[in-house]
Amino acid sequence: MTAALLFWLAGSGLIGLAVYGLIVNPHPLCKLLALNLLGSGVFLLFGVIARRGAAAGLGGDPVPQALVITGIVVAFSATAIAVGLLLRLHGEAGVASIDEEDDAP
Amino acid sequence: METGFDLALTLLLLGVGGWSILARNMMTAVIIFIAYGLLLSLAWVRIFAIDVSLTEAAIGSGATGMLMVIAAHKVGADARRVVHPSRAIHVLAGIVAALVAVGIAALAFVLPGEPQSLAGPVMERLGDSGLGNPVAGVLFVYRAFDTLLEKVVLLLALIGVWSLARDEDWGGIPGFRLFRHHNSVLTLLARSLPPIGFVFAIYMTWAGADVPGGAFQGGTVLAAMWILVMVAGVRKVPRVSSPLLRLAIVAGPVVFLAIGFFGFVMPGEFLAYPQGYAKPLIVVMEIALTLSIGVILGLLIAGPPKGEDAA
Amino acid sequence: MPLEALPVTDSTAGGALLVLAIVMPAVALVALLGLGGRGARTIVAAALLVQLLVAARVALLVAGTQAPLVYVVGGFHPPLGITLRADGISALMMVVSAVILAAAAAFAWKDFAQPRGKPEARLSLIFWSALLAMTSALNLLFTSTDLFNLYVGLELLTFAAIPVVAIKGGAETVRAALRYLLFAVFGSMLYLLGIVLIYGAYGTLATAEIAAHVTPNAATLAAAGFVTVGLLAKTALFPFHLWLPPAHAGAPAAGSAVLSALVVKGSLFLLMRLWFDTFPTLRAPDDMQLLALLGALAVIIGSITALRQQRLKLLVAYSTVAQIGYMFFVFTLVPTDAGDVIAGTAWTGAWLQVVAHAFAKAGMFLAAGLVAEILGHDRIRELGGLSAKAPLVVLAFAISGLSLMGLPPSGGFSAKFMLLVAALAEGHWLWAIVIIAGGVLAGAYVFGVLSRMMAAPAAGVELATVGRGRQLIALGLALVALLMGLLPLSPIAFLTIGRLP
Amino acid sequence: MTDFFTIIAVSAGAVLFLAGTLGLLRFPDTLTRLHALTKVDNLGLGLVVLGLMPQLGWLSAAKLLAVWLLVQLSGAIVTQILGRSVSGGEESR
Repeated sequence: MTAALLFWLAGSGLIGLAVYGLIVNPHPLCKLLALNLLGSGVFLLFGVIARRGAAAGLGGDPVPQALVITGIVVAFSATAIAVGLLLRLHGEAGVASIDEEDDAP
Repeated sequence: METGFDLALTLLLLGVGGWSILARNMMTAVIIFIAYGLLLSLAWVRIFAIDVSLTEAAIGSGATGMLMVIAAHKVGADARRVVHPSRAIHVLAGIVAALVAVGIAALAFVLPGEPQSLAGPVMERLGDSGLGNPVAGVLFVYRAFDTLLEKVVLLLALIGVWSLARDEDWGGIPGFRLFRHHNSVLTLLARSLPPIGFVFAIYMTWAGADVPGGAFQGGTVLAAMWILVMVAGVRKVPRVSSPLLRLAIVAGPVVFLAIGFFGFVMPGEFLAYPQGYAKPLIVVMEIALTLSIGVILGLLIAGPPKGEDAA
Repeated sequence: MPLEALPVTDSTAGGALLVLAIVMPAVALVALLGLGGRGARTIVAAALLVQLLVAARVALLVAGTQAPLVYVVGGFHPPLGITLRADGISALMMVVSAVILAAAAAFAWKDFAQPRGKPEARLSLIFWSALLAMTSALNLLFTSTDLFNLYVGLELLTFAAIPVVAIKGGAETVRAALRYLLFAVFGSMLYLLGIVLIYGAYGTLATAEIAAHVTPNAATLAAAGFVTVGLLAKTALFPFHLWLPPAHAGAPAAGSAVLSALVVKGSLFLLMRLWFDTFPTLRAPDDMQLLALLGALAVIIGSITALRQQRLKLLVAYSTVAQIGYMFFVFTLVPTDAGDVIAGTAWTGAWLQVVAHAFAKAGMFLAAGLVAEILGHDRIRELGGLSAKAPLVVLAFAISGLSLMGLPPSGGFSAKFMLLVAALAEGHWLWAIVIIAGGVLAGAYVFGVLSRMMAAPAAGVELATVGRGRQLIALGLALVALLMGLLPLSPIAFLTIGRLP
Repeated sequence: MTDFFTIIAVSAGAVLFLAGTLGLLRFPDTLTRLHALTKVDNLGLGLVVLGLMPQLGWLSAAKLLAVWLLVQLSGAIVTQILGRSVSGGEESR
């Protein structure tokens, strides 16, 4: 089960890297990339849980594996909407930035 | 030997993942992210999740990567124009990130020693459905409700992207044309590859009932073929209001819902399959879903409809 | 070691209604997309009517049998399958959301019409699709008992809310929508991380099974923490509130109404469900004090920021930030050994606050939308002349404001009074002071706006006329919040039907 | 005997991949990098596929061969497009 432990560490490290990226990268596209990295780290942890549950002649528990597939699709949907918003914002404002701006006239 | 490989893969994943976070140039970051996705799908193979590996390669790396390349191409230069945080914030972020990573890593050692698993119960009743792939069993039999709702999520993502069209452009042609590329070699590829891709997509869907694969992986291949054809300009891009396009979008969800409701009639539960008909119904459903997923993915990547004459 | 199995719960009579509540809006959504704008509003009207009937039937059945409705989807019992279950609070929220969605749809009826004889309009398709998806997602969140299924529901709700925020276009709203989305995705990833840990520890995602076996070990506590922070980000509790005001203020009025009244309650409902029904034994008083503290800060900071706003819609949105704060007192005021009168009072008070705020805020946002339409802007300094031109709008705003302030008789008063009684009875002086202070601050911003509305119009200002029907809808919602004040100030038994003891 | 063949062929393929990657990293401009990458990697993949084929049944072997052919096709075309866009060829913009 060393593979499982190693990939658990990989998943944890990826989540940490994503958190770092979310904090220090101000551009929304960078944040989106970091969120995707965060998601992939979480999915990988779920995969390790599945691997730990190998039984009944299977290499892994199929339930978490199936859930990860659904999760990947949902994450992709979020990315698609975010990229759409990003490009529209770039078109409207000339620069895609989500920094606080004074809304008051 | 195998541990060495896993260790190398772990380090590579962390290194490449970190690189994509730290890269100064946005296009570089995105391209590294795609490579990261491919490495990740290798890791999924190593933990015996072939279905996930295929999905990660197709959606997580491929389709997501394509979206991000488009975004980086358009807004890549913005990075220099936004305010970057100070050095102190970087140090603080590093500390927070390290704490999070170590904390989650430590949880590996406090999870209950005896692993929990539903593998047994899944296999026990998988025979009833006639499916051979337990992951397909979870997705289309036990938790079909999740999968049905996930299709609604996908439709909504399309609504979300389309909502960003300008009113005057509505009903027009999705933005494929913006990256149209006239090139004789590309045209050759766009004429020769799609038949192979189409057969392959159907095969992946069909085989998904018994071995790794399924509607999503097949749908992604279909989407790739469609995008290729559109970008090469071999076929006309349909308008978003085209009835045929709309039919393709809703075909999968309609079949899924219809089969779900038929469950009320026979055998009496929503999303239950009549005895002995589970596998044929699921295959029919998956083929319809492959078409819809392919079209929706293609449209999501193409972006909202653009004006008639903006070339 | 596999967990010992719980006794199997089968579908109850009428359980199929729960599936219908979730799936029928999806059917309507597919029809809307497939038919390309033909008969869009007819489809929506039919779907929302069905929704009202289904929700009413569910509530009557729950009240009649004094037991929850259950539906085992596909006949596959947990842990393999997904079970839907409607107890008292689910039924209540289903009815509330069906009513408010229907009212919002009626309000938006003309604005989002499909122009006759023209090709499908963007506004119409997008708005109605999003509204239908919201209906489906809310019902899913109110009834599902599977943590991953609930994750899909959360995402569905977010993806339905984003187009409503962004529908007007323009840099401001698109930026607000993007921020909202990034926050929401971050929140769902944390939620998912929590679920991963829970599955690792218990091998199931069914809330009842988890509740039966939950132990306060490190993995479970970490999971509960991740899930909570994720949901707080989606609920916009302080300090995660910054995305909310521009997003809610940027949407069209009917959209703002459902976003503020219902969408933030989706993740809040889940949070309450988890802490009270899924891991009740993990509720350490100190941790819960932290949630209450964040709630208190939300009340104070949200209200003060609302006071300083110069635009009406932003003021109303900041008021949402503050009003959400009150709901978090429930986490400390209902002690672990629930069942006594005080706990029942706090529990009822919290749900009254959820419902009264839903109606009052929906009414207020619709009124604010009408104000913007009449004046052509929503600058608070220049609201003069409204009371003469559109007294019904001002009345709707005032009555909604009454409930937000917590003045009697109103649902907001009953809610805050019951929370206050519970706080005093349990010796939580600080929270009692915050509850009162929040009311005073709400009074300040509501009366500030009202006095401007009563002022004489500035010279040369042209006021547009708005239809009486829409004014009555805003007023109707506000009146519901007002009439809730007639409920007796004692625990309501319906809210405890089907809850674990 | 087949094992021996597999080891030799796959190792040779791996060495070629290594060389191609080195070329990608070390060569000065896009055209020379493409030159290094395509030629060597196509051959490298071919050797790996060739080495693995005797280990498998005919159906799997055919699938491997199909993978190689598809990579040939797409690689050739992508290289073409990249090359043209770099050298400012006939149809690129």
